[in-house]
Amino acid sequence: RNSWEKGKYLEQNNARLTDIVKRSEQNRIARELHDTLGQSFSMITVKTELASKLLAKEQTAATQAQLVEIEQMSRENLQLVRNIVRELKQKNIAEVLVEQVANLQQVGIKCQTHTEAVSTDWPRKQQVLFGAIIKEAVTNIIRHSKASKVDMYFTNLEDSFELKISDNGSEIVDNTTQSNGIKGMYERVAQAAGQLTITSDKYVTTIICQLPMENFR
Amino acid sequence: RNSWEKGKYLEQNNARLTDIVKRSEQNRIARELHDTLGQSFSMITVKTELASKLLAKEQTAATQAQLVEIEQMSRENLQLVRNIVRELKQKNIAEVLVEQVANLQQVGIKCQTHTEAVSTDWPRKQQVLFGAIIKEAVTNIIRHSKASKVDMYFTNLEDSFELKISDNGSEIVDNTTQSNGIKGMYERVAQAAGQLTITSDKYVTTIICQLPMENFR
Amino acid sequence: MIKLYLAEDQAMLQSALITILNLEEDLQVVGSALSGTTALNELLTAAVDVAILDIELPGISGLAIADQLRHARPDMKVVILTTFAQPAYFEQALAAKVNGYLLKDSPSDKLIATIHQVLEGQIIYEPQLVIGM
Ligand SMILES: Nc1ncnc2c1ncn2[C@@H]1O[C@H](COP(=O)(O)OP(=O)(O)OP(=O)(O)O)[C@@H](O)[C@H]1O
Ligand SMILES: Nc1ncnc2c1ncn2[C@@H]1O[C@H](COP(=O)(O)OP(=O)(O)OP(=O)(O)O)[C@@H](O)[C@H]1O
Ligand SMILES: [K+]
Ligand SMILES: [Mg+2]
Ligand SMILES: [Mg+2]
Ligand SMILES: [Mg+2]
Repeated sequence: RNSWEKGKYLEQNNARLTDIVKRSEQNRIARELHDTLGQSFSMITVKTELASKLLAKEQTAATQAQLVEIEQMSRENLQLVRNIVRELKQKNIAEVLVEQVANLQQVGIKCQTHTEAVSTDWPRKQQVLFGAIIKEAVTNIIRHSKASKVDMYFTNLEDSFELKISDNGSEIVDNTTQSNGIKGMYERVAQAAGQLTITSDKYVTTIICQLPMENFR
Repeated sequence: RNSWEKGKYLEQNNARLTDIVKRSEQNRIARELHDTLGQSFSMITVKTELASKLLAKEQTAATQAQLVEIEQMSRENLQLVRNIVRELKQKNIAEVLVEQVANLQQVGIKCQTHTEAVSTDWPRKQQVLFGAIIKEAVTNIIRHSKASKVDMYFTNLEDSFELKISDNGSEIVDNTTQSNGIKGMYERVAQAAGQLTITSDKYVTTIICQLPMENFR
Repeated sequence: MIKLYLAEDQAMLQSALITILNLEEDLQVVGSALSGTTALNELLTAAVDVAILDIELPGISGLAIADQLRHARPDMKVVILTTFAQPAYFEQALAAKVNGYLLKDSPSDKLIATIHQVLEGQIIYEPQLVIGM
């Protein structure tokens, strides 16, 4: 096998892997549905049958006990469905940008993203957090900054992903206010073992957020 | 806004839309889980509570009737979970290729794909069918063709997607055998309103499959 | 006797809830509908103390019904039942000033307690639904 072929082969394989990684989320959901919900429906079916039989034998107390357990199981499973749905609905970077760039446009603030495309391969968990940061940052820029222009930079670092948001507003970030927006950002980034830095003067305010890459399960 | 900026803006927006389309699948799953499983767990919960209350009031026949319905509902839902899981697990083109290229390699048949990357944007339904065709074609090549090399071509046509699989085997496709592999391919492609053509001589066997594009919901 | 009306498009859930509520000595379901359109029509003139409405109904949503009843029937209390928390629904529920907002799988004793509480003028919102997401 010559080297051209080998290079080509590796390249194809990498592209495929990226694509599969994107679907790993879907497989995780399938596994979870199968292992948890599937199990519990089987269980509910069996327990309901049991309750019927107990009832036929006039064992009222035992029937009642089964019913209590079935009810609880069903309620827990509904909670699980809720969690899965919520997780599925969390927005990735592209989705948040569609919304937030439109918000900026409406108030006449220009927004330019730089190498946004690299972010499409970032894992879901990181994208969701970056999305939340973009949302809060843009809300703040609209409310507080007096900026006319925002730039967002997406970068792959050695073992982390970086998002930088700069606005050219004359207002300065007031770190002394006890509001929740920026505090919440710091907290969520810290929880994800990432770093958040905000620098601000009367010409520019910059938020830099780095989140560690992680191995997929 | 100058034209460079406008071009850049449109380009960014398109990339975002592609990314969101990829996620529409995930939203579809969320909706389905929400509409089906969520509803039925609420129902089971409420009906179980009702059974408890009826039992407490010694309305045995009415309790029994509730139990029968709960059991049936739970059984139906288990089936539903199974269907959702099966759908989630269907393989896309990249996933099938990882498996099938490895199978070819194991028996010493080289495989080269051409513009495979265009297929990553094809809708899920088409990818699943193309994946099934690749799987059957590769199985046949390994079992029947005597080929040393396979080429696969992925192409966007005007209003359809095309997959072409060529092997350099000396064996000729026998259309008279009543085996299921090729028959199944023809049937599934016809169902999807696509076209399948197989040509074969003692130098090369070629399968061409075209599937219509469809609008996303 | 407290008169109740129930709008719920899943027939089986509707009949289970009706039976549960009717088992209470001071409650009586005096009317029910499987569609939003029917529910609104009947509720505009019905003698009902508390209307219990599902959100997703054919025709007109439970929240839209609540919004109309607020003007047309200020005397009537409205309790909304839903399977899932959705921020948009929560905002609409607030805007329609509904008296109660509960999950469908809340224990029925909670629903029964809520019926009594809204009649005393309280506003009862399931905490899980308030968080938004
Ligand atoms: N881009 C910005 N430019 C200038 N000032 C900012 C910017 N972002 C935030 N600030 C200042 O920092 C303060 C804290 O922001 P933070 O987001 O924590 O709170 P908030 O936006 O006031 O309220 P909320 O809790 O609703 O987010 C703001 O009140 C504002 O004074
Ligand atoms: N790539 C190929 N090169 C040469 N002959 C082929 C090739 N693919 C299929 N054939 C011939 O066509 C016949 C029909 O193929 P088909 O896939 O329908 O059946 P099968 O592989 O024999 O059995 P199965 O039902 O398990 O797939 C094969 O038996 C073989 O003779
Ligand atoms: K500034
Ligand atoms: Mg803020
Ligand atoms: Mg075959
Ligand atoms: Mg409904």
